[in-house]
Amino acid sequence: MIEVLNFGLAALILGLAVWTIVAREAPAAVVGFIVYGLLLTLVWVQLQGIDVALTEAAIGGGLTGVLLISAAVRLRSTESTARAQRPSASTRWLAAALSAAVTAALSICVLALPEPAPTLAPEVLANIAVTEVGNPITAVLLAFRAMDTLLEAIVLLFALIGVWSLAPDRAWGGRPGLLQQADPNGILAYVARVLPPIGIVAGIYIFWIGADHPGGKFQGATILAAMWLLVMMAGLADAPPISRRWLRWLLVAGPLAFIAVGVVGAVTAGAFLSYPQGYAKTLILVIEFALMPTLTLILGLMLLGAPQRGETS
Amino acid sequence: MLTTSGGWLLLLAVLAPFVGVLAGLALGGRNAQRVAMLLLPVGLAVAIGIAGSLVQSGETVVYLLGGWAPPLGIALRADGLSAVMLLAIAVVVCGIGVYARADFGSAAGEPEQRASFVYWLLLLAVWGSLNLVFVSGDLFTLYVALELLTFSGVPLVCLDGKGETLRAALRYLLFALAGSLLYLLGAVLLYGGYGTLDIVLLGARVQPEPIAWAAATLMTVGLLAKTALFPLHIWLPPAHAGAPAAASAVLSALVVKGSWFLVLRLWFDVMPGVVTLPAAQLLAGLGATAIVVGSVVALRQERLKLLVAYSTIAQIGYLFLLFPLAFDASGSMLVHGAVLTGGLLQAVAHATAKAGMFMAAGLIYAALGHDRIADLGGVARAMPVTVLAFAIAGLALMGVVPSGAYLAKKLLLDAADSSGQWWWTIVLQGGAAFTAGYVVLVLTNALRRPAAPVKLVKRVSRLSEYAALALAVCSLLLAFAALGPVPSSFISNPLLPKELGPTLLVFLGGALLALGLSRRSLFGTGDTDGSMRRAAVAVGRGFEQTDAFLRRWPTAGLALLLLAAAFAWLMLSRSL
Amino acid sequence: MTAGTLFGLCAAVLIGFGLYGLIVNPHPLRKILAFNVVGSGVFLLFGAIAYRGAGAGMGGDPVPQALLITGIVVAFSATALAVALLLRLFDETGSVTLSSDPPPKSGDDTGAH
Amino acid sequence: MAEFLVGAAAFILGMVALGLVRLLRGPGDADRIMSAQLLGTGGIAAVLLLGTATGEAATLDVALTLALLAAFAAFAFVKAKLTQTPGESRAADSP
Amino acid sequence: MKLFLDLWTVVAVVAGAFFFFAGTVGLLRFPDSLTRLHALTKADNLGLGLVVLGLLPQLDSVSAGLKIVGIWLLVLLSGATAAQWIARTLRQSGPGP
Repeated sequence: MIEVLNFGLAALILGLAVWTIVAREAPAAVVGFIVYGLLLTLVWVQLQGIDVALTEAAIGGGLTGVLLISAAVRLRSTESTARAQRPSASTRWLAAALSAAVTAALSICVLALPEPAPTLAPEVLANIAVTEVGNPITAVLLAFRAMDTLLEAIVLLFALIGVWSLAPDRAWGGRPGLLQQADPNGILAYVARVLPPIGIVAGIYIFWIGADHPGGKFQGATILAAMWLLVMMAGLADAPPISRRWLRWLLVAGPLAFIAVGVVGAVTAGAFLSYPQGYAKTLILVIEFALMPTLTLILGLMLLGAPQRGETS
Repeated sequence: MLTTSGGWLLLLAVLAPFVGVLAGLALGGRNAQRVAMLLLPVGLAVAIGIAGSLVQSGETVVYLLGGWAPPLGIALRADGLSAVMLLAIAVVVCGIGVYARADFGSAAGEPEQRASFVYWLLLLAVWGSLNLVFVSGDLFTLYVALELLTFSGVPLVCLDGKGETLRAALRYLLFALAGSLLYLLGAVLLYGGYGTLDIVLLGARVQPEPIAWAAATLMTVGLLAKTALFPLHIWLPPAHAGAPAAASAVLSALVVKGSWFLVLRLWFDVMPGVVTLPAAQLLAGLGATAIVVGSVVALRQERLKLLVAYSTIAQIGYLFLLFPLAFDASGSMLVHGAVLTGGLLQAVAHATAKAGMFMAAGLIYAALGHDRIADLGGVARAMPVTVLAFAIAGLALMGVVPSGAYLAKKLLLDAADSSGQWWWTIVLQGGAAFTAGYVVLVLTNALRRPAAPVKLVKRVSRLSEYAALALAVCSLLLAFAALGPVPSSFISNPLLPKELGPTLLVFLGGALLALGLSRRSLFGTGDTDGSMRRAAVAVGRGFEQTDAFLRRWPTAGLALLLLAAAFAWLMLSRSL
Repeated sequence: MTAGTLFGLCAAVLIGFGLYGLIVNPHPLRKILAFNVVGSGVFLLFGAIAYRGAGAGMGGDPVPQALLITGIVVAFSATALAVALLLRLFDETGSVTLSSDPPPKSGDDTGAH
Repeated sequence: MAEFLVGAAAFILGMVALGLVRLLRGPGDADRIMSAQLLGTGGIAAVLLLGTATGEAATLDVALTLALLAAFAAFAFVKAKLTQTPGESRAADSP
Repeated sequence: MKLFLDLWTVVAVVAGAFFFFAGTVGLLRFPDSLTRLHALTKADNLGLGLVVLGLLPQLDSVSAGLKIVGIWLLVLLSGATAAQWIARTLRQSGPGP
């Protein structure tokens, strides 16, 4: 039965990928992509990666989908021009042939993967006790390869700086995104009042269990960011101007705290981002706790886009 | 494998610029510039410290993050390659930082300005990301580093917010992202095959077999796309020419070196036994084509910044000539040695000279209010220091004694002779003439007496002019810095007949090329073109059209996949 | 066929589809979508490799699974930056074409999928 | 029991996947959204069934995240459509 | 008791699956968007609700039960939002094809 399910999932995913590529209109393609993300989440469940499934559900289909769908709706008028620039049939055939060759080569590699598969699972198991956390993914993300997680937070920040740098000069320091018309009696305002309390509880819950079970700061922060955006999109609150001091400090607080904990480790335990015995879990929680608001803020602001209007408008 | 005594310096080299970005963002306004200025000497000192530590111990500097050894943990490592690049990049960043004060400095009490505020953050971001590329010992961390580099490079392209530069930035971003994904795909395959992402461990485990070939192919072409090696240079000219000069210098001198360095790492350290000599010949062949096409199209440009941008394509080509020459005697294995030293020297020479050249071009643009090459007359008299900087940078790129490029060329020529690959001798010698071509073109125009006295629309900063000059001089005198590992007999008096002769020949060749190919004929007698000149112009136009064709998106995408197929075939063919 | 092999092969096909779209689709937004398809293919391959590495009482190799989370986040940042750039280009010029040549006349809707 | 639950998940997925024909055929955005909506609900049901079948409690959190973010995506789409100018939106929606 | 609970699960899940089937048929076969919407919102919410009801006895903790009921309520809420909007735009643009 599981095989039937997996085959069906694989077929559906491939079909939706084709749709995403060839659909005539961008919004239709994006809707396909959102569904595709949802099915990928199921695949991650089947591949025993619950942590990845959570991330995919939150980011892959959720935030990415929202980002793309609003862009697709806004750019609708540009589509006919683009369609007219489609490359010639010979180019398309050549591209198809070469892409197929890549697929064939990769398939050979997949079938040639060594048996038994090399794995670091035993190493993780042997060392997880030192990190004092129960979830092996968290142990990898915040102990064995903590540097990657620090860099990931910095990647997000750089991308946000990049997004902001696209502001028109006059709007620098102002509020990102378009001004949202509030419709206090509309269905949107209603949802934006009901959903966030539930979402905030859920987000903090997912964050909190992350140390010992699948979940964690990232998935939690995504949910919180989505709720924040919801409130802003309904016009119940406005986006903060990017020149605000508190905002800037909150943006860097997470990575700075991360680095500070790392330095503490360097002084007390002999290496940057190592943890003194008996304090590992505490320090890991400190890092996660500090990153949570920063990540929420960055993800939310990234979706809002570059500053568009002055502080007062 | 344990953390060595100077290991913490590696961490500092990465974290200091990143903390600088964080601090600059939080403190806001003019403080971003202050933080950057503060960090320039710190970063330089760290780079010197790493080099010192390496020389002292004679062994790779290592830092185990969190105390976890690979394969579970991540190690930072610096060998000679990393140390040289760290140091060179630090010097160039310092030069650019000093230069950029005039363009992006803000006065006290001024409100935060978008372009200048962001510029300083991005400069630090590029620096930290590059340092991470140089010292990271883990393929996934390197992927993150590459993306950091892309995300900090792209906004530099469109700092002015104009439509054309935004378009260039988008092209750059999309193409670079495709490149990173191919790189990541290769890394994923390697993990699937060998169970680690650590460079040293992989180097010991990788075997010539399908997974390794596929990984080598995908990672190589992905990185080539990010390096903008011909014919994957789709994004480079508009991006580098459109950006403000202080940003172009960063992009052209620094950013492309990151992905180039990773190709080097990959071929020499991760899979020296997997890649094959024919594949290396293809890589260098692309480099040689890049030299010819980049230089010819550079000669055809009307605007100085575009000329310098196209010359960057040629310079990137040079950086790939070392690969076939660095194989061992049996031609089966890439080895560290004199050729690699040569390639590294070339990279350092280009980084310094290119930054100097872009800075000089930017100053000329700022002072004249335009950068049309044909209207540069009189500029040499009006801004002698700037034109001198341009000239010295040009000489250094041509490989005149005692420049770094000269020494590099010498090392590569020796290898070409001893391995019997005579065709690379021709490319190496001929390439210099092409470089001479566009230097001569610009200088003749700059030295020409103008019809009317030049009017400068803006006084440029003295400090900026000297920063450009300093970097150019660095490049010209680089050979002396390399005297440690290379015997001093390699450097001779540039005025001896045996050196002067080739130099003059190169100049002569360059002058002929400039004479034949430039868009406007060099001495202003356009209506009396001979048949030679007409033929040359037709050739030049042909190159331009080829370039325009190759830089269309579908062509570039197909080229990417075709190259992948070619590399895969050339790696596979040995075992068939 | 095990789930690892099945989804590994599925990933290979997804990467092929995505690359085709990346080359052929002229609209930048569609290129961004195609980039995401390629990206998810790469991630799925990594996930299949992680699944094959199950052991020591874990359903999959936790190292690649952790890296996947980082990878998905990085891909999201890239998408966000690209979309912001695209929208700004549209605001500035009213068109989103990537070629520097003047765009051909619009309204020509030839060619279905 | 587990086998039955997995079978039910496969059946539900298969059913809602058929609904994707509306995604392909449209004709309007409304129909596409409806088919996505159906698949979303079916997907959540499948995750719940699979999670219960394997006894992995954390799988339920995946369904929770999906439900929250699906609501958010639907909301954002509605918002994006509503902020369009009416003329544009009519032209786009009516086939 | 165990048998009775298992039976309850089977019956409820099968009923839920049937509603998903009905929703799909409605979406594919009904003539215009408004009727399709009508069929859909009923079917998928009822389907999920029945699946949730059926799964309740199989869960090993009360909190898990509360969680999946909460998930159902969330889906109801988002379904209602989208349905409201779809109905409004459909009414604006006149009856579908």
